Amino acid sequence: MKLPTPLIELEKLRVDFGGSGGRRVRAVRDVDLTIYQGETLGLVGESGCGKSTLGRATVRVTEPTGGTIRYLGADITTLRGAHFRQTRAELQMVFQDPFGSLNPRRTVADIVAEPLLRARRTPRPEARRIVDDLLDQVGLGREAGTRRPHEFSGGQRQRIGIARALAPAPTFVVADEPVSALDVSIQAQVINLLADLIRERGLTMLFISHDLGVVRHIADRIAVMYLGEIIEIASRDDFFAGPAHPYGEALLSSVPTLSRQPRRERIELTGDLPDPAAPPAGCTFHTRCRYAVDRCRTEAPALTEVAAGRQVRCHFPLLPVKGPA
Amino acid sequence: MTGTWWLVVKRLAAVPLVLLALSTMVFVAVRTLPGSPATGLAAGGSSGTSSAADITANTAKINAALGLDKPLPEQYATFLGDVVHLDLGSSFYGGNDITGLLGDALPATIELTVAAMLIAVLIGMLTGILAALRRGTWIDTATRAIGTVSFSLPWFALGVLGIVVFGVWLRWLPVIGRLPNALDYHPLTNFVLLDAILQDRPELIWPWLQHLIMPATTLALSMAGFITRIVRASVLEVLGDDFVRTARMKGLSPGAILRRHVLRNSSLPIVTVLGLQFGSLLGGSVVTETVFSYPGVGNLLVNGILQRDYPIVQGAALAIALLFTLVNVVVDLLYLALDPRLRKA
Amino acid sequence: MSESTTTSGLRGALAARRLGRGPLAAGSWIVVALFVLVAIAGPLLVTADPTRNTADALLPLGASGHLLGTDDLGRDELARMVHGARPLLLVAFLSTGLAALLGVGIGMIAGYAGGKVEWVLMRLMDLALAFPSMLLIILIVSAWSPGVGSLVTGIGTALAPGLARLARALAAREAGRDYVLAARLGGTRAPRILVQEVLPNMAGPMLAQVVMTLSIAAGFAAGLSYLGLGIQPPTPDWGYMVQAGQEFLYRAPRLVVLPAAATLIFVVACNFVGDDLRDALDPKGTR
Amino acid sequence: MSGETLLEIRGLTVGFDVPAGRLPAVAGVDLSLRRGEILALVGESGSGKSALSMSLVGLNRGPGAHIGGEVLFHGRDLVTAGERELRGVRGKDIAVVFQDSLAALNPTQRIGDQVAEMIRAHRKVTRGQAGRRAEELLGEVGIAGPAQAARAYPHQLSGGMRQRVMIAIGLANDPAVLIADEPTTALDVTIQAQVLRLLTKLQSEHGTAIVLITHDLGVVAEVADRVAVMYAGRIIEQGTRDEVLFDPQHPYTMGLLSSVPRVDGPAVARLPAIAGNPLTGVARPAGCAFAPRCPFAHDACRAEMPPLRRRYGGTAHVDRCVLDDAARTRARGALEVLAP
Amino acid sequence: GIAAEKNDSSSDTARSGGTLTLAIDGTSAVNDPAFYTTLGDWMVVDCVCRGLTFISFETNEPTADLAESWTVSDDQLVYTFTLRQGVTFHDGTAFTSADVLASLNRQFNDADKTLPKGSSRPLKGIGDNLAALTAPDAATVVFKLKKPDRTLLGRLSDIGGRIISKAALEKYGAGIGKNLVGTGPFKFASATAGQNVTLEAFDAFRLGKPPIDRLVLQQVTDPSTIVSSLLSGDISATQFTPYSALEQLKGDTSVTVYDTPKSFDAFIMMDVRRIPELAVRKAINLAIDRQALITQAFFGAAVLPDGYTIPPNQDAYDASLADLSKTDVAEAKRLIQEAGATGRTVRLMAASDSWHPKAAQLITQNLTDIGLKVETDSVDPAAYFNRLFDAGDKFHDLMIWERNGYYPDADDMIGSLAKPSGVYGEFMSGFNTLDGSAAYADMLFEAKNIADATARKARYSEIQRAWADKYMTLSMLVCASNPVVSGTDVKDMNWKALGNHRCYVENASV
Ligand SMILES: Nc1ncnc2c1ncn2[C@@H]1O[C@H](COP(=O)(O)OP(=O)(O)OP(=O)(O)O)[C@@H](O)[C@H]1O
Ligand SMILES: Nc1ncnc2c1ncn2[C@@H]1O[C@H](COP(=O)(O)OP(=O)(O)OP(=O)(O)O)[C@@H](O)[C@H]1O
Ligand SMILES: [Mg+2]
Ligand SMILES: [Mg+2]
Repeated sequence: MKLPTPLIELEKLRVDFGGSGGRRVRAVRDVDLTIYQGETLGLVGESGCGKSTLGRATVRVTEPTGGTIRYLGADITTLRGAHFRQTRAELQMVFQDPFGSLNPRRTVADIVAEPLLRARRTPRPEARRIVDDLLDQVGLGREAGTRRPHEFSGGQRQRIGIARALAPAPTFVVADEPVSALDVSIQAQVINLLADLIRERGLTMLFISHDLGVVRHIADRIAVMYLGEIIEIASRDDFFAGPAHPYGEALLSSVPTLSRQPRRERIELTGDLPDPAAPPAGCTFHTRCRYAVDRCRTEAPALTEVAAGRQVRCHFPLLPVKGPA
Repeated sequence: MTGTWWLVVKRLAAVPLVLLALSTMVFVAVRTLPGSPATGLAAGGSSGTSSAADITANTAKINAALGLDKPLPEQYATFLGDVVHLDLGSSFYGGNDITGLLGDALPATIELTVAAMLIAVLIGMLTGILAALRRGTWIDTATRAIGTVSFSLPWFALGVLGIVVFGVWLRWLPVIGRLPNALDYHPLTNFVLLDAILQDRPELIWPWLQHLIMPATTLALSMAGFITRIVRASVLEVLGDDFVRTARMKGLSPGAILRRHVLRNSSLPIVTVLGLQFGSLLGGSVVTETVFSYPGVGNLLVNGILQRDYPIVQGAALAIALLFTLVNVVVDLLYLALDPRLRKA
Repeated sequence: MSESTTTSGLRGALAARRLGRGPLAAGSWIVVALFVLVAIAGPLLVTADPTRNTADALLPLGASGHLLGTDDLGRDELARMVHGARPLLLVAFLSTGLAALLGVGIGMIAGYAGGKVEWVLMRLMDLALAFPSMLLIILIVSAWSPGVGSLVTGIGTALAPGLARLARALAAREAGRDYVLAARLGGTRAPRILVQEVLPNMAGPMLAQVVMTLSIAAGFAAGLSYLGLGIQPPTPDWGYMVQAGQEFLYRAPRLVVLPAAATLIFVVACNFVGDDLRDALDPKGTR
Repeated sequence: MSGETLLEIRGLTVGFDVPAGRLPAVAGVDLSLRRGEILALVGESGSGKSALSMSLVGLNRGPGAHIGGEVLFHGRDLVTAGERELRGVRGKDIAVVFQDSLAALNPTQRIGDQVAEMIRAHRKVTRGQAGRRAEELLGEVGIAGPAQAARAYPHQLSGGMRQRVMIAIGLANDPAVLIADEPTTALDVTIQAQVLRLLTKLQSEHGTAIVLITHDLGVVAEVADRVAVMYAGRIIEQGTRDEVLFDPQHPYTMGLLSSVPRVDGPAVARLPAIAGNPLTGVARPAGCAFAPRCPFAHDACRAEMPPLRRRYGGTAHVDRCVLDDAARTRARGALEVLAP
Repeated sequence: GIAAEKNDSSSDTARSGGTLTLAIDGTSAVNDPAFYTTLGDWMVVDCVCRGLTFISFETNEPTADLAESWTVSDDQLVYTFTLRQGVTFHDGTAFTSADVLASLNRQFNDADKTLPKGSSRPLKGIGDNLAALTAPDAATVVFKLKKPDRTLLGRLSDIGGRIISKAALEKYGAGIGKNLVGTGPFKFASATAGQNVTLEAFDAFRLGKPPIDRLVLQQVTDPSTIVSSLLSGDISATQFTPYSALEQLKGDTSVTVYDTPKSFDAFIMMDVRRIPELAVRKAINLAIDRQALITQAFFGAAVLPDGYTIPPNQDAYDASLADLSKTDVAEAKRLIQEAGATGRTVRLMAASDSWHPKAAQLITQNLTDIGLKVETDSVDPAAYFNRLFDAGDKFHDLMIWERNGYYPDADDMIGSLAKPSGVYGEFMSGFNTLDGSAAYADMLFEAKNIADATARKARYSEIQRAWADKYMTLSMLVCASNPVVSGTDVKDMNWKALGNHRCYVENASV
């Protein structure tokens, strides 16, 4: 295994949203996260826990309120102007909504060419050539370039979105639930396409999803988010063998499975995700944790390394010593 | 509900700021009006025998007396100081106390615009709901067409037409004023209806209504057409909402669905529009009041503009803007009452 | 898919002939077009001088040489009606243009930028809206000498905040869309994003509203002329003609009815055209 | 579990007028629902699941909607029933739980009132009685602090709570049939688990028959008794949970099952995917609607629509495929469908 | 109004009681003889206060009012007034010479404490010519003049000369305009600015209580509303009827249209600084089609200005001056050509109310016909009034203007119009910049003091002819009336006075 080089390093990254009536939502709270070159990091968590915000802040489409973002060791948190445009091309994003992420008034070729023309300042004829190749690569065919997004189905649109993200030849892509709006049969097509592209281009990816099954098929490592914090980071196999955080445990056990056998013990969480504007004191998960003790209610645990490459934010991590065999 | 009160307080707290800004705008706007009252005063009523030197001297003297010779910032400071003390100054022509003038005129304008609003809402709601429920039928088309026409009526000519038809030809309605001149009315609150109750003079009410109906309807007509459109659109919109389907799923009758689910929810956009439309009503009242010699703020304003009587223009414009702002505060609060979603502070 | 293959939005609507369906809508488009035609070409066709006073005052309808009779100063009413279209339409179109320029510009910037920029711009608009537009226009117009310039400025300024509100809402909605984020990610700068991504997508509802504004502007233009704050005599103008004709309401009602009806028809037609545009462009089809 | 038949659907068709013509959202469906069972209706987006279920109680009636066939409920045909008659059935005998609970609840009405309204629509009870019953119901569906929740407005509750409220409304009059149209799709898995458990608990306690619409096969596996798979407005396979999920007969069902990314079993490098896109337009091919996407299709498939056929004598496992058993086995292998 | 009729129906035998409503141009609710606000407000002063002398406008001679009689010294410098006894003010105090001094000193002395800000003091001119004003006893007032002034008696009848109760002046000070107390037939009841002033009949009026109980002066600004409210009966009478409605009103049986005297001058002021050539000014004068103005702008309520600026209702009216205002387009064209002014642009300014815009349009046509190019500007009255005073204004070349006789005497017309110093001579026409204009001050002063009416008239005619011939700074358009219209039920109203904006309705009944 080659020595992992950090590509993206997030340090104490924080995003606040000022709401109405003095309501402040801290969507991302002091996240430390390293994404290594060539890996796909799967980010999972409940709706509203801050996955998208973290993803967006990483590529700075949402400006972080605090902390630093390093790209290849360079601080890009406050980079502006031409320098930033250079970096911009390296960091791209695929969006969830195949309808809202494509400008309905522009042709597919225009949409895909835009980052080439702007961020890369590629001359038009050259951009045209790249776009044609890309459209072929994502399986739409170059003829698709003259048409407009509304003429395509959801899955095809998602391919357009992927082509656009790949156009400036980025090194890092945030994929924010790229398949969750698609039907299962189409989902599989797109996941396969992404997996191929990652392999062919050596992409590094932050893959956001709430579907553990999807993440399992594409990610190398898994990061679990809860209420704006990363609570567990583990390699894929370690995680699916048995999460170390009680939340991860519950999450995994809640996924309905396609198996005939009576399922393993189902750990049902009580209650909902707390209000992100007023997170509980101590461990943020203690309100729903079946193992919670007094310490959890007062003292916030830190994200600590419990095993090689495995970090957990819990006073009492569930050590993944034994599987169900 | 503390959040709700917080919102209310915040909304109300903004009013003085808005008024400050409005006062500034009014001050600036009024001072850009061409012509000065001083010359008019200086030469007014003179038998033409006074010499030019006299008039020039007199103009300067009047300017000084009215404070118009001071630099604008100083005039502004004085003006603001006075506004804060609810002292809107006194009229150039005869030194009437503006606050007093507004005290007379504002209730009349409020009566007029509120009556117009009620008429418009009544007509607009009924027709709008009807059109929405009968969408696509000839009733819908007809309602929409009539609504659009009434919305587009040249409001400026409408009052005159009403006067000719109902005042002169049919002689059903009086054409000027707010109450018959022959009637003794000693205002207490200056709201006739209220005074009729407080002073136990029910005989005031009928003539008052007679005087109110024509200007109010004139004002209301164009707005009614507008409300029809909005009501129709927003009822249709709500009819397409999922919770209406839920209501149907419950087995409710169409009437119950309309009453309990559609109306309240579709009133949200309507209420907003009403707030904004109140501005048109106030604007329209400027003209309507002139046509009907109706003793309101609009009339006052027009006179003020014609005479270059700055304090009156300032006061009247400020009063209209204040009224409008307050109505919109009320609308916001109403909105808050109607839409619980907004209460989450 | 079943729709046309290369168009969308407005062009799509036109191509799919969704515009002008139904007699009301179709008629309205024709009426508006006719008025524009009359305003442009009418004065070339009617030879009589609309400002020429003659001794033949108040001739009735159908008098020889004067199809619509003459007014109180013996001027040919037909010529005055035809020439009177021009100032109204001119003011209506120019002031709507100004309002659209200001309103869409400000609203779009506010909606896209958000934050403090939005706060400041929209509070400014709120202030302007805190004045009934009629009042604002009267103040602006009477501060200047009356005429096309002051009318256009006054009406344009007064109607801009309403459009700005809509533009802000639409722009904010578009700005939140992922394709705008994508454009930013692609290194596209704000001005280009506004023009290329945001504007085209708010054009539909905006356009419908602008056409409605046209009708409002026409109403105001006529109203102000009626109040004597607009087009000045002897230039023929419908609003002023209504006001001037009012004196003869009993003797020669046509002097009021003709210009008032012409104004009404134009305003109504503009409204229906706006409706039709909205219907054709509204994706929800709520009408 | 094999109770009497509650609902008998025969040749149900639902068509919508769209600019391009008449869209056959439901193109002839026969289906029956028995007392106390959970029938899962699965299929891709646009396959006609909602159209089918809404037409059962006429909720999608309106200009431009054309509903044909029969829906027999206690001897009455609900397709031809008048609106007034249907009002007596809706909410009382047949209730619906909608997917988007935020949109499906009236934003300006308190939760308690919305539940009570359902009660009062069909029973002569006082306002107070209905209110108390509403609170009880909220407690029954597992809302902590039902009195407080009753006074809340929809936006003040979380998605999971709102979905429980929808269920409480659905159950208010103890209906014989509950149609749950993707009741958990918008929810997180942790919440979904709660809601699903609630549904099964209620079904077993009240004996309510549930039509569960979903596109999540995991959910189906977890709660359904019987499964009907829809494609392009038709049911292409139907049987018990085990039959359909673990012995799929139609290539579409097979493809669907194989393309689900799973959290158990081996993590495959590539998911076997169904090529192409679902049919959504007005035009339908002459033969099997799935033929254009089917890797195993041959000429016979394109000739005419295969009828629903029973595979094994005795069982109710039916499908619309012309392939023979050998071909099906090959197909299963090719698609890497997991062995049972 | 309807309610009004109901109230009145109780008394159908005697023609007494009831409410008379007059439409007025406006009211600031300030009725002060020393402070001009609107014509309507001064009509209120007419009703509330009377002066030492009185001109009824039915005759133009000053008659005794609060002064029972007077004597004039031989040198015309001392006027001794004997005051009427037994007259009471509305506040119950008795009328004495102290009231006269208190009231008139407000006109003569600008330091008077009871003057409101911005007061206009119409009799200021008399004050400038006054050596002393004394009251030897309670019933006598003596004026000592610096120079003789034959018009003193007439001018004392004017609004500025009205007598206010001294007690009230002391009580209200500068606020007297809101609480006017006089000896007139009506006493002040209430007033609201911009709306109306309500007066009540004064039981102790020295000529007897007026038949009506209540007099309301109601502001109605919209011309068509004036017509409609006359027809509907909401308004009893007014002199502000739009000319265009006269024909219509004449045909209506519910109203009476009076043949009101032609009492005001409509004219064009020409600024000689802008139009320096006399020939061009004369050409303009010759170009105007006055008959068209009479029919199309005044609808018959005007006559040709045969007496030049003296209207026909005054005794110095001399029809032999008709040729000064004749129309001769050919001659006008010739003059323009001769002066090389063909194609020259002249600017015309007019107010935007009443007959002014229409006259402007007609005149524009006339001037265009003789080869001038005309630009017009029509502005609202207040702005217009201000711009008249600004010689630098772009549109100062030609100004359409009108002038009512404040009291019916030639001095008030030609005397003020032809005076080189003053509003007209200095601000508007620049007459004072022309050679020989200075002499007119003396000529006019001398003329007004000619005791013999015939001689005086002849002198005025001479002056007018010379003035017009030599300077032509003012071109007369027409002499017009303020047409009075009333409901047919209104009887015995002094409509001639009303036509001069004077309100004497103490005999009127409804
Ligand atoms: N623009 C915004 N303004 C205010 N609050 C926001 C904004 N965007 C997100 N939030 C809040 O921040 C929190 C995190 O949101 P985010 O979209 O990152 O969650 P998520 O994990 O991506 O959820 P989902 O799975 O639903 O996409 C939520 O509470 C959300 O309401
Ligand atoms: N009211 C309607 N008017 C026109 N077309 C409709 C209407 N309702 C549904 N359709 C169309 O009918 C088809 C079937 O829709 P339906 O909602 O039943 O699908 P579904 O299986 O429930 O899909 P999803 O999983 O997305 O809810 C779709 O193509 C849809 O666009
Ligand atoms: Mg997200
Ligand atoms: Mg559905």
